[in-house]
Formats: sequence, C-alpha cells, structure tokens
Amino acid sequence: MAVPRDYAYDEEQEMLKSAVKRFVSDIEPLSSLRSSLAGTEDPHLGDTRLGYFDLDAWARMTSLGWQALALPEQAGGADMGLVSAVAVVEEIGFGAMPSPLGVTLESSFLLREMNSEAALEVSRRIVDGEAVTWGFMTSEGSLDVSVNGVQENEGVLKGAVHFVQDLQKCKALLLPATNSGRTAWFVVELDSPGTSIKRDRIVDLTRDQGSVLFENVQATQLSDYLPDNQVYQRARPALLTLISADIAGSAEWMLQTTVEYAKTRIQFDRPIGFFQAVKHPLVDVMVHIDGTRSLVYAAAATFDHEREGALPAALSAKASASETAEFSANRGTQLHGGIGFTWESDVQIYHKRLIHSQHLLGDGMHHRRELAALL
Amino acid sequence: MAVPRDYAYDEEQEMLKSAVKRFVSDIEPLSSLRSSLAGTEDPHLGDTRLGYFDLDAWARMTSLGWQALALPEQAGGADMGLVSAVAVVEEIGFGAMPSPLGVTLESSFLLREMNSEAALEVSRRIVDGEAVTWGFMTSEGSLDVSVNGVQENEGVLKGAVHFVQDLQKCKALLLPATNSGRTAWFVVELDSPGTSIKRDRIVDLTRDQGSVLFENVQATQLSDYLPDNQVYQRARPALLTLISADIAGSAEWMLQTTVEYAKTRIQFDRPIGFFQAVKHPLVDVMVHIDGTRSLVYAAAATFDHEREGALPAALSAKASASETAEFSANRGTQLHGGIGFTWESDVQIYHKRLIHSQHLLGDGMHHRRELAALL
Amino acid sequence: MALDRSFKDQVEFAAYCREWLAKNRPEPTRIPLPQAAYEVTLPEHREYLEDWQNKCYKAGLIATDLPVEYGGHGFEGFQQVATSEVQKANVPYFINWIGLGMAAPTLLTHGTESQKRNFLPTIFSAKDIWCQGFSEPGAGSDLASLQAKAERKGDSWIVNGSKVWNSLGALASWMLLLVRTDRNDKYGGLTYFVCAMDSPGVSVKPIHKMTGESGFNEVHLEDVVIPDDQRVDEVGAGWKVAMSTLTSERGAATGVGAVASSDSPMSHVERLVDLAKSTTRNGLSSWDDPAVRDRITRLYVRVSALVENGKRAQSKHLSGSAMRLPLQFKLVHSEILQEIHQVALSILGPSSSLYVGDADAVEEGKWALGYMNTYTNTISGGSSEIQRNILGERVLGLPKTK
Amino acid sequence: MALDRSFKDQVEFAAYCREWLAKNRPEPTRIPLPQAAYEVTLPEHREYLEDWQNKCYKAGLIATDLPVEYGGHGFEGFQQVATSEVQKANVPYFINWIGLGMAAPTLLTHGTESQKRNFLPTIFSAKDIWCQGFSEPGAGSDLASLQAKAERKGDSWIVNGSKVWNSLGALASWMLLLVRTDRNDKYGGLTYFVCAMDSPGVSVKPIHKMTGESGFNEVHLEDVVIPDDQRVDEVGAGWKVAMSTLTSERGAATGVGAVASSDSPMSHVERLVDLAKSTTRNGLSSWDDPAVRDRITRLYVRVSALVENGKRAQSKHLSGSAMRLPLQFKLVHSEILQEIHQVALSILGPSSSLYVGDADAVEEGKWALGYMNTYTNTISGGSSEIQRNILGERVLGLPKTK
Repeated sequence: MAVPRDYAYDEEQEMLKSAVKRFVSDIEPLSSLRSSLAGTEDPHLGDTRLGYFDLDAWARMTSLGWQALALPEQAGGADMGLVSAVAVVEEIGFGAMPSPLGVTLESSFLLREMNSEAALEVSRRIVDGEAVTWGFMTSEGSLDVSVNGVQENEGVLKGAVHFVQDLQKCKALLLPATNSGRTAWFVVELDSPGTSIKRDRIVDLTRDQGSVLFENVQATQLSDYLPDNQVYQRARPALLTLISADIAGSAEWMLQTTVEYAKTRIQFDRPIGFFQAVKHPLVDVMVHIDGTRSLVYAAAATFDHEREGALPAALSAKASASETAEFSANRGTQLHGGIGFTWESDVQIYHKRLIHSQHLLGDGMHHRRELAALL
Repeated sequence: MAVPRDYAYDEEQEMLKSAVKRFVSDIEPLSSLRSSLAGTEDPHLGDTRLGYFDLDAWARMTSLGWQALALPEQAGGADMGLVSAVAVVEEIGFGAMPSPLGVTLESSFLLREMNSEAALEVSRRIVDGEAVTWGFMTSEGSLDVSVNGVQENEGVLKGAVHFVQDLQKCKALLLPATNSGRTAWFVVELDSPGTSIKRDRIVDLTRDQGSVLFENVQATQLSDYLPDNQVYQRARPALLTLISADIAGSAEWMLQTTVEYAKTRIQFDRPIGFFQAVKHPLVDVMVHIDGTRSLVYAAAATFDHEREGALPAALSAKASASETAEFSANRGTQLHGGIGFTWESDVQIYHKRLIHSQHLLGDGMHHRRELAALL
Repeated sequence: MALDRSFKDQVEFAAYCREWLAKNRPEPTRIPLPQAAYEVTLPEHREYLEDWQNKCYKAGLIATDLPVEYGGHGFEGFQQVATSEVQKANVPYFINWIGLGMAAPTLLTHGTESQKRNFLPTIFSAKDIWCQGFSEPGAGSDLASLQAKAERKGDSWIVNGSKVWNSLGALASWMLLLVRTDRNDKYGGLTYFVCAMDSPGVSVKPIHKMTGESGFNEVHLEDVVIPDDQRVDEVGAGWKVAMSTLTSERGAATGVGAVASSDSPMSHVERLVDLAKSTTRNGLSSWDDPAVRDRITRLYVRVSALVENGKRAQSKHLSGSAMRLPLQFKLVHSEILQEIHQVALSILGPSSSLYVGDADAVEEGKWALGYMNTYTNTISGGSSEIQRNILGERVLGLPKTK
Repeated sequence: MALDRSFKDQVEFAAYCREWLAKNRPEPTRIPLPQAAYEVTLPEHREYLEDWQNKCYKAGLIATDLPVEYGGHGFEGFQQVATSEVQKANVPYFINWIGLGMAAPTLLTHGTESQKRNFLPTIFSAKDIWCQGFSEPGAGSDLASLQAKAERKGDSWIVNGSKVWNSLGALASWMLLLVRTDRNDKYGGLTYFVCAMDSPGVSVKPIHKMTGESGFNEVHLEDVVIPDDQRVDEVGAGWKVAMSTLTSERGAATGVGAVASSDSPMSHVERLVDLAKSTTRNGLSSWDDPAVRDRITRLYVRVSALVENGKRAQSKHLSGSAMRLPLQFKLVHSEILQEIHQVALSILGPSSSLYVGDADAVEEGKWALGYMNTYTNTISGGSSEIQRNILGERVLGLPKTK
C-alpha cells in the first residue's frame, strides 16, 4: 500500500512518454546517424568517429525541458521523479537515439544529492540546455566506487576517469575525487587547461565514450567530502534504473521489428513467424522485456517513494535488463537471418547499443552478486 | 595417438554390448518391477518397498560373467577394462534394470586398487555370483572422502555409512574406515552381528538405498592404511564414468521413446513431432546425450590407457551426464504431455532413475567446481 | 452476512484482512495437507478446507468485489487486497479453487441470471466443490479435437464420452463440461454445460500420478442426462466459453479470490534461500557457493519480475496490450517453479533421493514431491508449448501454427 | 611431388607433420589476418595465404588420402592426423576453405572424371580460389525457392540472377553455382554448375557486415554463358548435389584437410580461461569468481564433448546412425562459439565496449569482433533453426516441418 495507486504512474507521465515517442520517431535519428557514419564502416581501416548527435533536436528537446525534468524547481527544473525520467529514457532507447539526454538526466540525479549552491548552478546550466555527463571509473573498469583514479588537492585535480559516456556531446563532466580517503564531487569544464581527452573507439554506434586525463585541472567542488562516496551511493539506484529503461526501450524495438519481419518474410511458402522456432523465441524475448519493464517501473516508483528499498529494486532491474539486452539482441539478429547481420540493417545498430548497455555499470552477474548479499 | 585406434573400442566390446542389450530387452525388467510395486504408489500411505530385482536374471548374468568382467584373471575375472564395463552399464541404464550389476562392477574397480589376498577373496566371491556394494558417505551427504563416518579399532568398526546404493540386493559392503587419520578399506557381511540397516524411502523405483550402522562389527581389512583414501581416489574416475554410462543409456531410452511418441501422437491433425516446439527440444536432448556418450567413452579409454588423465576426463563425463540426466528427463516428461506424468507410463520410472543418477556422487555443478581447479 | 463493517479505503481493508487472518488461522491438520488443492483426496482434509474457505468467504476475503445478489460482498477495488493478504498470511489454500478460479468467472461472463444466482453462492462458500471436464485421451493440447458428445433430446441432452486430467472429481458436486454437439465443425461444434456429478451415468476413476498420489481422475459419461438450462451460452459457443475459462485459469484469476496453493511464487524462492543457507556440507553452506547463489538470485529476479508484472497489469497506463501481461503468468510461473525445484534438488545433493515418508528426508521430502508436481503446471491447463503459441499469435500477432 | 617419404604408421606421420609445421610456420603478416578465411579481402593477405596453403599441400598436409591422379598424395588414414596437427599447431588457416571444404568433396562425389582431374589439383594448391553461389535475397533458409535461372542454348547455358552471402567472391576464380532449370519443380528443377568468375556478365559487389568488415558479396549474373561440361551431375540433380556440398560444410569436412580458421573450438575455451585469469578488477581475477568459473567450465565440458564426438564419429562401433554425429557439428560448434564470446564480453565488462583499432582494447578488440562474427556461423550454411530441422528429420525421423 505504500506505493500510491496505479503504480506511481499517471496520465501526465503517459502524456510525456507519448510526446517523447512521437518526437523521436519524427526525428528519424538513425538516418542522420548513418550519414555521419558513411565511409567509416571497416574497423581495420581506422575510422575516427565523432560523437554524432542532432544538435537541432537537442535544442528542441531542451526547450521542452526534458533534460531538466528531475531537477529542483529552485534551479528551474520540473522536480519530477525517476518514474518520469524512466518514461523518457525508455523512448530514447526505443529510438536508439544518439543524444546526451540520458547522461544529462543521470547527472541530474547525482546533482540532486549534492546540496550546494555550486550544484544548483550546474543544474541551472542544464535547465538552460547544456549537456552534462559524469564518470568515475579507472582504466581497469572497476565498478567499485571506492577505487578512485582522481585526487583533489588545493582545488586542482590529478588523475583520470575512464569509460565516460557521450563525452563528445557534453561540455562539462561530473566526477568524484578523493582527498585523505573521503570523496567529494566536482564539475570540470571539458575544455579546461590541463584536461586531455582520449576518444574511445567503441562498438556502439549511437554513443561515444572516452577517458579524461587531468593534469592539475581547476575544478569546482559540488558536494561535501563524505565517506563511502555517499553522493554516488544515494543516486546509484536511479542511474541503474535509467540504463535499464534504455534497454527496455531498445529491446522492445528489437522485438517489434523482428515480429514485423517474421510476419512478412516468406520462406517455405509461409511467413517465418508461422514456425515455432521463430515464434517461441520471440515470445521468450517478450517475456524478458516485460519482466524488465515491470522491474524498471517498480525500481523507479520505489526510488521516488520508498527510498530505503531502492537499491535492491534497482539491482534487480539492471540484472534483468542486462539479460534482456543480451537475449533480445541475440534473437533479433538470429531470427533476421543474413539481413540482420548486414551493416545496412538497423538491427545491427540496436544490437550494438543493447550489448553496450548490457555491460554499462555492470552486467547481470555483477548485480546478482551484490543482490545476493541482501537476500 | 596414445589412445589405440578406433577409440579403444573393438568388435568384442560391440558384441558384449549387443548381448547385454538383447538380454535386458528379453527380461522386460519393468514389467516384473511393476508387479512388485503394486499397491505402494501413494507415498503418503507409507509403502515399504523392498529392493526388488530379478534373482533369476541375476543368476543368468553372473553365469555369463558380466559382473566379473573387470576383475583380475587371478580371481577368475575377465580382466577387461572400463571401456567394456561402460558398454555393459550403458545397456543396464537403457533398460532401467533393477540390478546389483552396477554396484558390483563399481565395487570391482575399487577391489582392483586394493592389492591384497583378502581383496582377491572378495573378488572370487563376485566371480562366483555374489553381489557386492560399497559406500562412504556420512548422513550429511558429503562427497568429500576425507570426511569419514566409520572408525576402525582392533579389527572392529564403529560408525555409519549412508546413501549406499542397492543395499538390499547385496550380501556384502565395501567401505573405508579410518584409524589415526589414515584410511583403509574393509568388507563387512551385511548380516554380521552389530550391523543394522535403515532402508531409505527413495524416489527412484529401480534402485534401493540405505544406511548401515556399525556397533563393534567384525570386518575384514582389504587394503593397507593409506593417506587421502588413495584406494578410492584411484578408482573414482571409473565410478564416475560408470554412473555416467548408466545415465547415457537411460537418457537414450527417454529420447527414443519420446521420439516414437512424437511420431504417433496426433494433435492438430499432425504427429506432434511435426511441430518445432517438439522437434527441436528432442534434437537438443540428442545433442546432450551424444556429448555425454562421447565423454564417457573418452573417460573410459583414458582410464584404461592413460591413467594420469583419467580424473579430468571422468569429471567432464559426469558433469555432462548430470546435465543430460536432468534435461532428458525434463523434456521427456514434458513432451509426453499428461500421459508421461502418470504412474502407468514408463517415462516416470526413467525420469526418477535419471534424477537419482544425476545427483549420485555429485551433480554437474559439483564436478565443474572440481574440474575448474584443473583448468 | 457476518461482515458488516464499512471501510474507508484499501489501507484500512488490508489492516482488517491481516487482523482477521491472524486471529482465524486454523490449526494444522493431523496428516499434512497436500501441496496444492489439486491433490486433496482425504475426507478429513476436505472438511477442514471447506470449513476454512467458508469462514474466509463470510469474512469477506472471497467474492469481495462481486454483487450482493450473486453472493458477493459488493466492495470495489478490495479483492486484490484480500487476495494479496491471504497469500502473504501463509494459511491453507481454498479447496474450491476450480469453482473460484474457473467456474465463477465463466458463469459471471457467460451464465444466465438464474445460473449466476443458483451456482455462485455455493461456490464461494465451498458448499459445492467444482471440477472440470475438458481434456480427453485423444484431445490434450488440441482440445478442440474432443469427441465426447451431447445429443439433444427434448429439453435435455444425452452425453457420452470420457474426460481425463480431471482434478477433485471424487469430491465435486458439479463439473464444467465441454462436449461436441456437431461432428462437422471442429471449433463451432462444441457446447459448454455444467453437469451434476451425481447424475446417473457419471463415474470417476482415479489416476495415479508419477508422484504416486492420485488427484487426477478419468470421468466416464454414459448416457448422462443434462437439462438444457445447464447449458452455458449458446449451442456451438463452447470453444469461446472454454477459452474464457482457461484464460481465467492462465491469468492470475484474482477477480473472485482464488488461491490454489498456499505458496506464492516468492515464498518458493524464500524457501530456496533458506534451504541453501541451512544445507551445510564440509562446513560450508550451499549459500556460501557463489555459483549456487547466482542461480538462486537469478530466480529471485525472475520471480520479482513476475510479481511486478502482476502489479503493472493493473495500471491502465503501463500494461500495453490488454492481454500481454495476464497471458504470460501461467507460462512464466510454471517454468520458474520447475527450475526452483531443480535447484533445490541440486542443493540437497545425495539426500534429494529421500522421498515423502522417509524419516531423514529434508522438509518431509516435499522438494522431490514438489518437483514432480511442477509438471502439472507446465503441462495441464494448456502446456507451455501451447502457451507460447497463444502468446505469439494473440499478443504478437504472428501467423497461427496449425 | 616434393613429398617422397614413406611412413610406417599414423604415429610416425604425426611426428613428421609436427616437425614440418614447426619448421615452416610463416612469419605473421604486417596487418593482422582477419579471424577467418571468410573475411580475407586484402591482396597481401591473399598472396600470403595462397603461398602458405600451397606449401602445406606440397608437404602432404592437404589431400593426404586422395588418389594421386587427382592431385592427392595417396596415403590412407593420414588425413585426420594431418588436420589434427595443423589445428594444434596454431598456424594460419587455408584460404581456399570453400574449395577444400565444399568444392573438392562435391566434385569427388558428383564430378566427371575430367572435372576431377581439371579442378582438384588447383584447389589443393590454392592456385584457384573457389566461392559459392547458393543463397539469394529471397531464398535463405528456404534455399530451394531460389530463382536465378539457367536456360539451355546448344552446348551451353545462359544464366541470369543474383546470389548473396557469397564469401571470397572478389578473390575467387570459380564459383559453385546452384540455379533453376525448371520453374515447375521446386526441388527437381535445380541444376548445379561450376562457373568461372571471369566470365562476361559476372559482377561482384561487397556487402558490409555488422562488424563493418566486408567479406560477403552479392554476385550478379547477367547472361553468363556456362558450357555444359561445367554442369555437375544431371540436369535436375542440383538439390541433391547442393545438400551433399552443405553436408561437407556442416560436418567437419576433414576428408580433404580443410581448416577454415586457425582457432579450434578448444583453443577458444583456452583463450577464455586465459582472459578470465588475466582480467583483474578490485584485486581479484574474474577466474576467482566461482560463478564465472562455473560458466567457463561448463563451456569447457561442452567443447570437450564436441571434440570427443569428432573422434567417436570415426569409430565404426560407436557412431550409431551414420549421420547422427557429423550433422551435429555445425550446430553445436556455432552455438558454443557464440556463448564463449558472450562470456568473454561479460568478463571484459566496461572494456568490452572497446573495438578493433582502440589502443586500449584487450586483444585488439578481437572478442567484440569475434562475437559479432559468430552470427555468420549460426546463420549461414543453414541456420541453427534449419540444422535442428535437419537433425530432427534425417536423424530422428520426425515428420518434416514444412
């Protein structure tokens, strides 16, 4: 009974979700993405892909305030919860849209935990349409936030963060830095002196990724120094849930597209969806997606309304989402036959986004390991 | 090249296998088993099933020497290897035959490691047609042979062994006992004074099982006192391989019977084997069985010819066999629909034998754990 | 009606349910109850369970949201609260599960006014136990190929044929019956009746399951006379009515308050965690093995998803296609249940061999028994294979496999 | 023939192979070779691999057991030894894999005497690279629905149509070609040819795969003239011949010595174990996690089974139904390979995102590339779904799904 009726999801959120869906579908993000990729297909021939996204679409999205929906009213945000953010991100995932919206929404859930005028200032920049990303990982890719590659000393940062998502789409980066065993969060302008960027060459075509090296970089402190990286720990259920929502959306596209193909592709004088070897795996993909969606909404509602239960709910959501990502990508490609394996097909774009998301912030096994300790 | 050509399997072994197959099929072991079970169906009403087996069939089998095929010529055995024993046991599994042949063959591989006149004496009794079983487990069911529930002191045994297979079908029991941290093997007559038997009520209808309690029981020592239960460790690959062979046989029956049903059972105006939801799982069962069979023969040939590689080969065989047991039983029952779920159907008898065998001496996860340490 | 309180909202009603259940929890039976209502055969279990269901009915936990004229309690939005509290309370199941889960929803949708008034109250109170007569030896997955036939004779029908996989037939007063009234029309030639089990010509013969338990029956019908006012819906509408019955069964038939087993899916996972924690070998618990823990946690996540699916299905904004979530329940639940039991047997290791009645069997051998009984779930009421066809065809819109 | 030693037995021949391979292992290429012969496009790779195959041929490792008149070495029972040693030696694959694995077995069974004498020696020496033209845009799994057609004109045939999923087409001199010669007979209307790739009217257009690599082609045939003496087997026998070609591909086509990839299935598991042992995070290696170890060990057991299947298939006493084991190879191998790569990506975690060309990518991004390329295995040459049909129908004798 603690969660409000109708699952913490109301008409307003439904309208928001529909609006995003229509918007993304009108933009046709993949056709402009494809133009940006032309000629960079062969990995052996050394492409240098830039973190393409549609700047005009971003401007229109920010004018609608989607990037700021979870920020406090104080900063000019809409002060909505994770349930609303999840609704938006699910549609971004459905469109496999290259966009800094995901990382900016994630950043806003971090900023909400920081309680400082400086954090409000960053929030206001987001409200004004600026894209912000965040990161914390060492080159080893450790998901343990107590392992921190950046040190702060007298207001300047030294070290590096790796595996930062959509880095090329953003101007500013949020990151934790340590000093005497405690952690505070900072914001860095990505063009600050002493900052150098390595662009990763990644599998996913819809995102970009990179690492940022700091050589005595001036940074603005956003939070107090706290033990155990508490800012991150409090925001973490939201971050996991948002990525899971992106997966639910991409996987649903994969399901619908493969179902459509199975209805129209004729082999042995029948649409291939007639055959149980096609039909039944598609049902299993649907079962995976629906379980993930339900866990995503549950995790979001729990985060918004019963914060103490948020972590296990979010771990369950990402554990489920990672399996859904792998399985839906796998069956989607397999059941498309040769055509899904070609560069021309959008199936490969979704496949890559899904396996990228599968491993973001840890895959199923990783989250089950942590969840088991709570059972 | 170390394994002889044709996979250590020759015409003689092929003839032996065919002979056992014909014999078991002529006996129709399940029809006499069913008579012995009549009235004991309902588990809530307290049946007391005796360890039924066909004494006459046993006499005929022993007159052919199958129980003694692996025993040394010195004891009157045929001195054949594990490859031959595996061929025989696979057919016993195919027939789900209630018989002490399996445990007696297992015992013979233990006896071969004991190097004593007393062990030769027990071997001679087997040659003469006596059934012998063996055991080592505590009530906890630990598979760690260093955990031993029986102590020897001045020629008498105290303690208990549990989970002894086909106990009611045998007159004598081989078991390890410890004294000052070392282990020797003994033989006990099951009707000796001080020996008491608890008959387990088990799921498998084709085997019986029980524990034996020793209160100062006279026993004959068969091996030297050695560290680490070396007798068992040397024989263990053979024991694992024999159980795996039994599984391969039972699973093959399950496959063939379900395939036959799928060819004849009509639903939706077609034999159900037309449907890929039936056809493809049956193929997967076949793939499981064939992998297990290949690993069983490889483990047996390795045991006979390259003993140093015997343990990993046997661990692989039982890891594979346990999965095959579970999967073939599962699909066999499911694809038979309601009929396979009835007491009348032989499918349930095989299902129970398979899941019993699955867990005998450890299931797949157990053996993979040990195997991983060798990779 | 004993229940005469008025409740402000769901929260208050939930508190009432919890309190009532805590006070009225019955003493355990002498011989333990079977795991599910399917397997009840002993008269003492029957009496005990009828009494329990009737008490729950009177307390408002059954038929909570149904109209008073059909024996309901006339609340709105309270049934899901009651059902959820009953499941959490770990009390006995309702013996008349087929009556509540299948007969009542079917009659509410397809029955005549007088059928509803006559039959529903005694279903709720468990005065009349119901059973189901659909499958036949030659018609399992392909239910529409059934051959038992009804021939019209004046105001009555004469029925001949055989039904199998009938549960509770030996205890039941009434049977949901699907028969053929036209040989030349496979689907359109079926008609749906309710049949009194004490009619001359009805005989019930138990079938032993692989567990050794009975609990299923064959029902033979020889010149059984059924009055036409026991026909449900039109002549020839039987397939449609039967599908509606099975959909009630396949979904979580919560509209009436049916609870077929005292174990919720999550309680099975909890038992599994407890088993892993309490099973020690060589000084380590199974739960200490991360490979075991990973398997169990994966099941926990899948069961959580199933539970959350149930909640999401009730949110009009979130459910998507109306049948997409409800039609998944039976498939997913039954397959998870089977896997939970497989993992339990693996944890038990050698002692998984010990069966019901063995003094040393862990939890009285219930895991082995329960494992075998999971095949009831994956096979009957439309096997998993048929469920995947239904989902692929009705929800995803793929071409029919036929 | 450079090879003029005589060997006592398999053991001696194996020793010879090992020694020869150790001495003649070629230096690595400047740009690393692609993972499999399918993906070769660069001329310098082509030359290098042709040279390597020709050397191996001259050394007796290819066509070992075939008759001397067709360019073989005339041994008996030595090919499996040679192939096994080549696989163990971790040397480059044979570029003419389609020639060795598909064209040679097909021609040996179905070719005329002069076709065998003409074509086989240059297949073995890699002087002529072969490719295959079976699938069409509308005919993938349902290969027999293909529409490319050949019409008779005197002693020749005029061919028109399009083929897809053609590998090595840009390098090949010859193509195995399946075309329609009768519109009114689906299976009996197909005829099999070998087609010179330099014939006027043949054009090859590369297709980019999801990996970004090319390696597959579309082949267009416009009024291509093929002399009748390049027909393989009878007019209308094309389906039978094509099935024989695909069976060679699906089984472990070891009769000639084809090795399509330098990685044996077991070497993939070994690489996976190495990866788990060398990937550390938070001071622990992935191999230290028993849940990871269990998954890898399970793959090890399945690969061991696959390897032992191969040995058992060669024992006449153990193989059972003749095609039961060989027809499983492609299905099992391709699905295990895919799972091995999935586990590898899971071990790599965040750095699984790094692709070929990224300086920090583990093993130059080969795991991500290899993962995607496993779909070539599960889809082409008869998808896993088709393989299961074939096994269910031809081996288990179940009714045809159609």
